[in-house]
Amino acid sequence: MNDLIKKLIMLVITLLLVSAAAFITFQIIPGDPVTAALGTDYTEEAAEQMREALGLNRSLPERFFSWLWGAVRGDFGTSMQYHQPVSALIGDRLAVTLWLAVLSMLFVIVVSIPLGILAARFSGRAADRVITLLSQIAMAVPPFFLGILLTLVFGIVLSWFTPGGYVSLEQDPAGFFSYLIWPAAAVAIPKIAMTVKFLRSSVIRQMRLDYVRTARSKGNKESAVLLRHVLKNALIPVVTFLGMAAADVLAGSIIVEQVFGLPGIGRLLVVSISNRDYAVVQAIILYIAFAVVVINFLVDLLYQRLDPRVRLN
Amino acid sequence: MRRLTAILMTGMILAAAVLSGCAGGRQEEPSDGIIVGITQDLDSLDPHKAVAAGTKEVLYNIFEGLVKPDKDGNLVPAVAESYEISPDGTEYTFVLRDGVKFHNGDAVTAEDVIYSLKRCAGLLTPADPEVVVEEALSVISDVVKVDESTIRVILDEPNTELIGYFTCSIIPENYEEQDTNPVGTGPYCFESYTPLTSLVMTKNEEYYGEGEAQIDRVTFRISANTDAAFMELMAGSIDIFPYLTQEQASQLESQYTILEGSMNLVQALFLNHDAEPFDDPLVRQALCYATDRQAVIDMVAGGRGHIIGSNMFPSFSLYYDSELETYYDYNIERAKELLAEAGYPDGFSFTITVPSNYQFHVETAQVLAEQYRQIGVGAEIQLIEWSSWLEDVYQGREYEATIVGLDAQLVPSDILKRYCSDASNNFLNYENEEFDRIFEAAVTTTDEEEKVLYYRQLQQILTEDAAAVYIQDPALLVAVNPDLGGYTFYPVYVQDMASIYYLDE
Amino acid sequence: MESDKKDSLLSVRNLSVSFPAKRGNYDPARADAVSSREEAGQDCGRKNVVNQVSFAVGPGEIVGIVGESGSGKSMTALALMGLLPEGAARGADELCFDGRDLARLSDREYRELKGSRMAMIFQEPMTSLNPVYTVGKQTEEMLRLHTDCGAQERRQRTIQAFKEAGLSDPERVMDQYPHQLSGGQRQRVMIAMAMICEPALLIADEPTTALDVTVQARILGLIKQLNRDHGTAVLFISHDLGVIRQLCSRVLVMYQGRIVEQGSIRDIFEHPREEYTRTLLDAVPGLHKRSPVSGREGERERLLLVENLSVAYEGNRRGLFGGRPRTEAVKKISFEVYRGEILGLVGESGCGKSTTAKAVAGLIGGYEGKIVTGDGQAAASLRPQMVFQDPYGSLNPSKRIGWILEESLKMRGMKRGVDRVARVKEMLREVGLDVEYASRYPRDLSGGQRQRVAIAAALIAEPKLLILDEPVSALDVTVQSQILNLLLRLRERHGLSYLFISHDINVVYQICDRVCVMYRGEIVETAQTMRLAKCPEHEYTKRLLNDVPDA
Amino acid sequence: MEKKNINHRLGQILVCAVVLFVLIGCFYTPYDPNEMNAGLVNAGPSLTHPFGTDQFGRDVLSRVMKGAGTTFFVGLCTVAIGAAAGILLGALTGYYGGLFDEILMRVNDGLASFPSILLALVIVSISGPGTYQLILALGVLFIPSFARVVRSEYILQKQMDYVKNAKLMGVSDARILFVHILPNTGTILRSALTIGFNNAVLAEAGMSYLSLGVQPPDASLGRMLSEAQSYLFSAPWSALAPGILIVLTVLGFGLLNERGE
Repeated sequence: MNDLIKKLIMLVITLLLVSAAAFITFQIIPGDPVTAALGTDYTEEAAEQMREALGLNRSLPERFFSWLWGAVRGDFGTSMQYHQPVSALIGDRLAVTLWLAVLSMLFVIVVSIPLGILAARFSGRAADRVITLLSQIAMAVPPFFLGILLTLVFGIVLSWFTPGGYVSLEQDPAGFFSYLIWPAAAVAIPKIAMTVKFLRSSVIRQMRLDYVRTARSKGNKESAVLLRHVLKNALIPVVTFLGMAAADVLAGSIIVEQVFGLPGIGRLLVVSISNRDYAVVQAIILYIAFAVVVINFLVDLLYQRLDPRVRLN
Repeated sequence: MRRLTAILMTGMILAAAVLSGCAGGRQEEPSDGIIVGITQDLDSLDPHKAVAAGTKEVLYNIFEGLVKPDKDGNLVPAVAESYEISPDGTEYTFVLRDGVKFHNGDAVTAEDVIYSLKRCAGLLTPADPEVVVEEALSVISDVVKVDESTIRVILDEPNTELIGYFTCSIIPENYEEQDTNPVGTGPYCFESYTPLTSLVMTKNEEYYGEGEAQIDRVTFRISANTDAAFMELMAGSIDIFPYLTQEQASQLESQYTILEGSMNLVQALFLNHDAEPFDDPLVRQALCYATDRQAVIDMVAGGRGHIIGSNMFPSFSLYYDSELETYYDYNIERAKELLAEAGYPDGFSFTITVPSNYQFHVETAQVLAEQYRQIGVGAEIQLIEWSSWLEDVYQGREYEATIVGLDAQLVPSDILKRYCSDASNNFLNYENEEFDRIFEAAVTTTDEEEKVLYYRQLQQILTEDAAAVYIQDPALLVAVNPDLGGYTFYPVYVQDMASIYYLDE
Repeated sequence: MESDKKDSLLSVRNLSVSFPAKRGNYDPARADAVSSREEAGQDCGRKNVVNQVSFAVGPGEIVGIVGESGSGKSMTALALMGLLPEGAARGADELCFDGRDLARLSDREYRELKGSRMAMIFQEPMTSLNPVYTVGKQTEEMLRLHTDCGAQERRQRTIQAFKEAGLSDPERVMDQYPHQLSGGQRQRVMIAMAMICEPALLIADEPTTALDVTVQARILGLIKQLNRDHGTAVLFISHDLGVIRQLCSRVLVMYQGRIVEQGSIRDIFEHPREEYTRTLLDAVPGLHKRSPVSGREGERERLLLVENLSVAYEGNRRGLFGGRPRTEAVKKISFEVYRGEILGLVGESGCGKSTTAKAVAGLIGGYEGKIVTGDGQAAASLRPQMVFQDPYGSLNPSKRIGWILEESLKMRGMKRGVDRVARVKEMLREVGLDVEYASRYPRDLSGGQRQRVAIAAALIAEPKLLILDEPVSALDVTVQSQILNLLLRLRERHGLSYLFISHDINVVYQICDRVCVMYRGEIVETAQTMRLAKCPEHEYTKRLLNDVPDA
Repeated sequence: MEKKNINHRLGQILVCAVVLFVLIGCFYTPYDPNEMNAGLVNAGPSLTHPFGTDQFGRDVLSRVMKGAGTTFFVGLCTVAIGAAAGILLGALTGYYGGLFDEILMRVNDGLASFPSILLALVIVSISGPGTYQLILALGVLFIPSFARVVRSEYILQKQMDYVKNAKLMGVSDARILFVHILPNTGTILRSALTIGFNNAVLAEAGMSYLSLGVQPPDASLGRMLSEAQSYLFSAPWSALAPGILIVLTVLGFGLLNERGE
């Protein structure tokens, strides 16, 4: 109980610090939002008027606390670029990013766990060498180029999907998911490669431990040794790794969203940064911090499920 | 071991199945309507708040002003049936067209028009701070209703060129949802907008004029960047895409009809006259001579583009002085002489600041930098974000040289006004008393011939002064689905969808 | 050989285990660590780690295998169980167990045999149990693999086995994880697990080495009892001659992969025929080996005085605002060390003896009490140096021996490199190492050599007091005796005083002048070594001395 | 046995080849990498231009040689900044622990949990694009990962007896930290360095794609690859050369690391 309260307090402090840092950072960035908004129609009076309307003429702490209070109530202000409430704007983008994250993590888990075990089981043999080499190559391709290659091969040459043919979930769920598969693959491939590598070495490390010998001495089959005894132990460090990967995709895959034209959080962030749309940027950073904290919390929980040494100490 | 292998295999097959399951799911193009690709997200749906040219060209289909430009650059009546300018140039009287309706079904009243004009001119109290006040319209002192179908605009000072600004959109008075659900009078009605994704518009069935739309539904799809859009073009999922690069156009020739128009921009290397050594006209002229414009056009635009010699582009056919195009012919020797004369026999180096989002200008900068090496001038390229460019270069005027393209309203004064010494947007810090004087005369005169003469003089002054290194009016390359016809180029920045039709229908 | 194949449970003839030999030195002591992924190296033939071994185990018999590290005793056991690491190859003229030829069994038949007819327990019960499953589940797994019992019956039998293995409250233990149990409990779980299917043969590979003496005694008792009750034959592997003597009826002595001698306990221990066996027996520490110089009373000049020393560790913070719980590792102990004396500090793991050593050395701040020299100065003036148990960890692996020794000289301000090198050479010779070792890395040295270097590194700082924290515990018995002799010699020559910490009473007997017995953070008894051995006063001391197996 | 290290050997060969290529590029390129040639725009591979020319008629081979140098420079500097600061922080926090450690590690975790490209984006938007800004941004970003690796290694190492021995000899803390312990973190550090270098190369490419990286006309592998995407159909060779070089570089270092397991 005490532990939970401590965690919650830490959580709030983390969020508070991140939001303050984000807020201050974007106040000192060169590039005035008003100038950006007015563009070539800039005049002093218009700028002054706009500043007042946006409350930009108040002091920094004043602005921070009024923003924070709004954030607590779910009001992140209005986007200067889109003239929409930030919460609504982010809410819509979030669905895309979340589904992208879910789908790509699904790929990662479904593909990398069998591959990692396979590589470890046959470590040093041809199957392992091939898997390792392939994952190294997958990690060596710059993410944006991977996206372009996928588009090129599957979108244009093979015509398995229509590049840019994104449709929203409400509009056409089937179309939404069949399009999302490709960006999800682009997100997942490097992560699959990393997870395979990680899981492989984790399994190999575990295989050297004494309890494996005990399991064999009991008359277990090799597959049972691997799946029943080793896997659960080997997955423990992988969980942390997967948690980091999940946090990463939840934060918006900036480049992949760009390449595949997905209206997700990452693209909104890039657009908002270049437009100096503070309200949106701050809210997104807060969201990312929140996502990271939640993921860490979940990883903690899962960790406890998997590892009694953590749970019972 | 066999069991383990079996489990692993099952996993792999499952993964493969999930991945390939989508293979059949290719989405057929929605048959209702066409898709137009754009690469910039819209900055506002309220036409009076939108700033970006990329937004205005889309909203052109939804909104109309009292007058609107046609494809030849003339202003034709739209919401107004006719107009009249008082001889002294201080009063504009508009007669409104009968039976024009907003998309929400309400008829356009004189009150709506007065509201719209006042909103644009910043005369409403309290003013909506986000409305961008058109500076030129600030000479309006009042807009009054004469009768139910006539309104009069009263100016503080005479201005005979203001009619070009009455293209500002007419919107219903007291309508609150312009930001999210815009209502106008144009040939297309707004249907929906999803940030970062698309804007959909449908045909306005009750459009008054002949310019009625042919296509029922138009989707403006927002691509992340030109390269992503190009991929989509290659896959055939976009019907119309303007602003292709030459390279892209040549790759799309088999699938699309490639149309060539003009961007109607003055692309130039703008020099800061307050920064050394560009305060010396000799240096500026030297750069002009050292610029091989044709090579630039060949290199960045595949030879498509129109060389310009001053701050005006050919679409202003009446005022445009084509002789200036050859004023500074490529001549390295001359450039070197001028440099030596200015006291830089060994050249100098400077920085070209270019907004990074304009690939075209970035590439031009690279070519220029390479050309200036021939006369011993080193040019370093600094890419900055558009918003920083606006702030540092355009507002702050802290730069040495920059490359951008300047666009203009359909009014010659709009394009030349920035060279007046006191103009707020004179980011070149150009100063020439003679220019100021002639400009004043040009704007106030009502005599059309005199006006033409004045404007040509102004262009000449700029060229002789080498105010900037004028390069080209870039070609506008548009990919159009071969099934479509009617794509029309305008001398202003618009995408007119009403003119598009299916060829086989 | 001696036993007829027909009456023996297990008979082995000419068993060999070989590994692919690597270029460079192959360290058989580390063969256990080699598994699926071997280090880079080239195949150049194979090297035998077990060479033509023949022996037999009769039903219900307890046979010991004794030998030093690298003698191949563990490999022999693993070869019998079919648990050899990847890359190892087994060859034998005969490998007969329970009337079946192990070499001819299919994988499946061998698996069915393992756990049910022959079972094995290992040295480290902590790492040998799977950390993520309850011990109950792990024990039940045996039944699941080898019987058709239902869940209910499995649970009952597991509880029964736990009870038999001497675990109190077996129901609760069922649902506990290995890390929640003590070392002794874990080994009992391992034994319960191995015995649950009532195997004909139990192979025990150093099952008590990681345990305290008192716990060891109980585990040995348990094995003996199970052997009696169930008639299970035991093949007991140990480096500890005392343990073997106490438990086994017959013993095999292994050296460098071969059996050098085998016979009954009495024959081997009382009339060893082979040279190696004699060396081994001679090396065993104990009272009988006390050198004449030991035990002198001599000058009684007090070198170090420790008074009311208490050391507490702070645990992790409880909650955000809660304090840190304090655990007292050492509680108000007092002792003194005289000049030229070896003071032993003996006790079981966790009794606070290492903490005391670190406090005296000055590695722990924040203690309460007094640690001063005999004339009241700070203990640091004695320049105390330490020699640690693990010779692998106490030498910086990335530095050459010479550098390590020189470092101390540099710190003491010896500027000229030649002087330092000369001193280092001198020191190496003094600890019995060739001077060329100066240019080697610790990884190139054997455990005994490393411990010599560690001693040299301590001595080169010219301390008045040397603190030896289990300096010979990680060493083989023959090496152990060499190091102990070296320590005695060095004390003579330099007039040093030692604070000698050990869990091994026999070592303490052999070397110390006086002994402090520590138990749960307190010194329960301090006495002259001979007196302690003859008439211990404190209850705990009595128990401790009683449980020590005597070779 | 021979097969065992085939991947590692491949890594060695690749790294050597790429480094050689870059070194040559520092001193000699067949053409001036920035020299334009209007007559040879997007020319295919030929004897005179083995990798063809780009959209300005520049020789792709020369640009790749120069660009690989720039990319390596960015990678090395980034890693140097990240490693230097990371080692210092990691060593101090790991060795001393305490409140300082706790605070710093919390900040560290916070930073590390954000996607790196996002932070680079923010830093570059503040400082403006450019090679040095990019190096600074990425370098700062890499500090947390190095600090974390070094810290955990120091926590392990400081409990080793040789450290206690050093203390008893009277060795100063600074010397213990950097002379005694640091060499023992070598294995882990080496793999962290190669991973860091690879990440820097990939991040450079990503930042170039968002046009926040190296500025034209200078070439870098990422920038060239990013520029080449418009010509994938008409001039695929302009993507091929930088693409292959990036993959080979990262692959080489990645494989080199494999032995570390």
